[in-house]
Amino acid sequence: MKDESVVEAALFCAGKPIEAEEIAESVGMEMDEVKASLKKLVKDYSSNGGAIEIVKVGRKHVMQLKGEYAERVSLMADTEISKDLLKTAALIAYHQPVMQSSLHKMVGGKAYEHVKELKERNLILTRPKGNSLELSTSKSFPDHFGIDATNRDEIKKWFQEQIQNPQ
Amino acid sequence: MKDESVVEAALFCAGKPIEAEEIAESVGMEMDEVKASLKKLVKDYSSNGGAIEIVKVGRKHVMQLKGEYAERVSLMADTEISKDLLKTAALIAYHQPVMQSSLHKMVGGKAYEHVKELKERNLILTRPKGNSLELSTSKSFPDHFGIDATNRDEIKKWFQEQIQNPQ
Amino acid sequence: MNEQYEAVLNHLLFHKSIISEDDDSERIDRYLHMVHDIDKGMHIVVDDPFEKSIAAAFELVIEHMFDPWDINLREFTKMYLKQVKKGGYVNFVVAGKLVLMAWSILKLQSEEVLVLADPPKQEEENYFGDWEFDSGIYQESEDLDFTHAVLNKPSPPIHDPIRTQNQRPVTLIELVDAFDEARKEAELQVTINELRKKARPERPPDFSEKIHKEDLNEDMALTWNRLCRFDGHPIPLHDLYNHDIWDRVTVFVSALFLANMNKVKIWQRKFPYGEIMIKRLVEPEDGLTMLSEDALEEDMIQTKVAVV
Repeated sequence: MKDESVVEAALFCAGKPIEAEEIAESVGMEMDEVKASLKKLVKDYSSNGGAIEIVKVGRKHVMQLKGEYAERVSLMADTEISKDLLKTAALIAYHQPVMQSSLHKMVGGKAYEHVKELKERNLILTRPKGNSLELSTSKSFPDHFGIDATNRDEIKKWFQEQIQNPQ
Repeated sequence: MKDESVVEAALFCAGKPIEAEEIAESVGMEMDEVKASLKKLVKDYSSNGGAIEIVKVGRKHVMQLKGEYAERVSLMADTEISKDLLKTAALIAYHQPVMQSSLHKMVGGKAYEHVKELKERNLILTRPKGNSLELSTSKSFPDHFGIDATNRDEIKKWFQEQIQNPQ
Repeated sequence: MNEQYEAVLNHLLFHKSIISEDDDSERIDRYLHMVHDIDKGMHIVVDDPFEKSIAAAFELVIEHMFDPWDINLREFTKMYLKQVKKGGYVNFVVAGKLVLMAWSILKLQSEEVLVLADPPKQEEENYFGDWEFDSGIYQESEDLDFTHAVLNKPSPPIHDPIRTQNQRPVTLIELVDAFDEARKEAELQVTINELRKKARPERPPDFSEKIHKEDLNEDMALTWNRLCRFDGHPIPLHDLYNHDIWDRVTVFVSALFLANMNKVKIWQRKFPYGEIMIKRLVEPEDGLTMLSEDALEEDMIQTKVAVV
């Protein structure tokens, strides 16, 4: 059994972003080996032309479908988030913390429905402030969307890149 | 987007054995193309030395971990019952028969949601009593968790032993 | 007991499953007794029997510390709206009080949820907790560009990812661990419940005191008096409130009456969340009888309204 394949198996099995430590503990490998394997896997998957990718999300790694393929097979997935809702989510993440009233100015009346849905999915947090709500992303937001950023500047940069070089 | 990778994406997304027809319908491809892609994928995956395989199961195809890897990483997957729900299930099993209202006092507002879900999973039984419900474990409870007990009293005893002799 | 009381009682019992088996019959008796008392004319000075019955139901919760979850607010709203549509006449002061009572119950419910829900920690955490407060989202042009790009491009910059969804059975060790944790948490929860029970008598607002005093003139005099402390320029209505919710309702409702009497002008800067503004249209002496010296002094102590 190759180290690299064990790590690949761990990522396939987990189905969500996981830390190298977690993999090392679960499968009984050294951290160095896990880290090296992750590095190689990220590279191999990105260059093999297939539909699957392994990406770094903050301190974690995750195996998932590449964006364009995810869209193509989205009919098969259980829960589909609408494009409109994704746009609202992106705006909240980029401008956060942002007042719901400001969001309303950007996306119009659907802001309230979207905020409700994103909250139900535990993707954003709301905090009453004045007559409106202050919105920010939850801890599970970057994990869910596979955003590799740990602070405000990084997330803004990440989003800027996505806009300039869409997949 | 390569045909083959679209089919690969569909298999990844499905997460269970799926028929070629279903893939063709979902992603809008011809059956011949889907079948040819499946054939190639089975071959490629078996020879690439990785942890994942695509195999034919009857009329269906599935993407899964190769046996030896599946065993090694099996604990990385999420449990089919969340920790929170599991806690409520354990409390019911220990205190059974227990009134839903008493459970509410122990675990708070989530009691009702949990009772509903445990009932849907056939792990507990509910019986109306007064204005509330009496809860107890179902026949499939011990089977599900691999507890060596055949009736409610034995299950209760098993949990009591766990308190006295923690592992 | 008339039909309306019966309807209210039925709705009170809508969430039967919440009612504890320990005291259910006793509790239902208490309800019946209470509604019977109210039927005899205790407490409420509202005239309409239907409004009275709803107020009574709310009172049961607020004044007598019943389980707030026994009130199904949605059902009550529906019942009330139906009645309003049928009757045609709405007493806005009473309606306002009912709304406030409903709000108080909702608050009690949410407090209950906050205590009981015990939400998992990660939901409370903000991933980018060190971010500064939003001081204007369009400060930088690149921010504006980003917003435009997101809204105008067909594809969003993020995708809902598709990942494997493997699940496995719970192991015996996990079950035992969960059991151990659950026992400890349940003990803690029971302790919290007891503490809450002890603390609760202090919490409900002095509701009966307020509902008894439907003296609108006094309320309007109080609001007018506060308004006269300002120089006559438009001010936000909230400058006239103190921190008490009852005070807000009193001031808001009496300000509407003052507007109706052409003593003040009220408008909202931007619908629906803009500031509500109020402006005095007549001189203080042309307004209403001022409050007595004692009442004035008491109100000065209770509010933090600036004297201009």
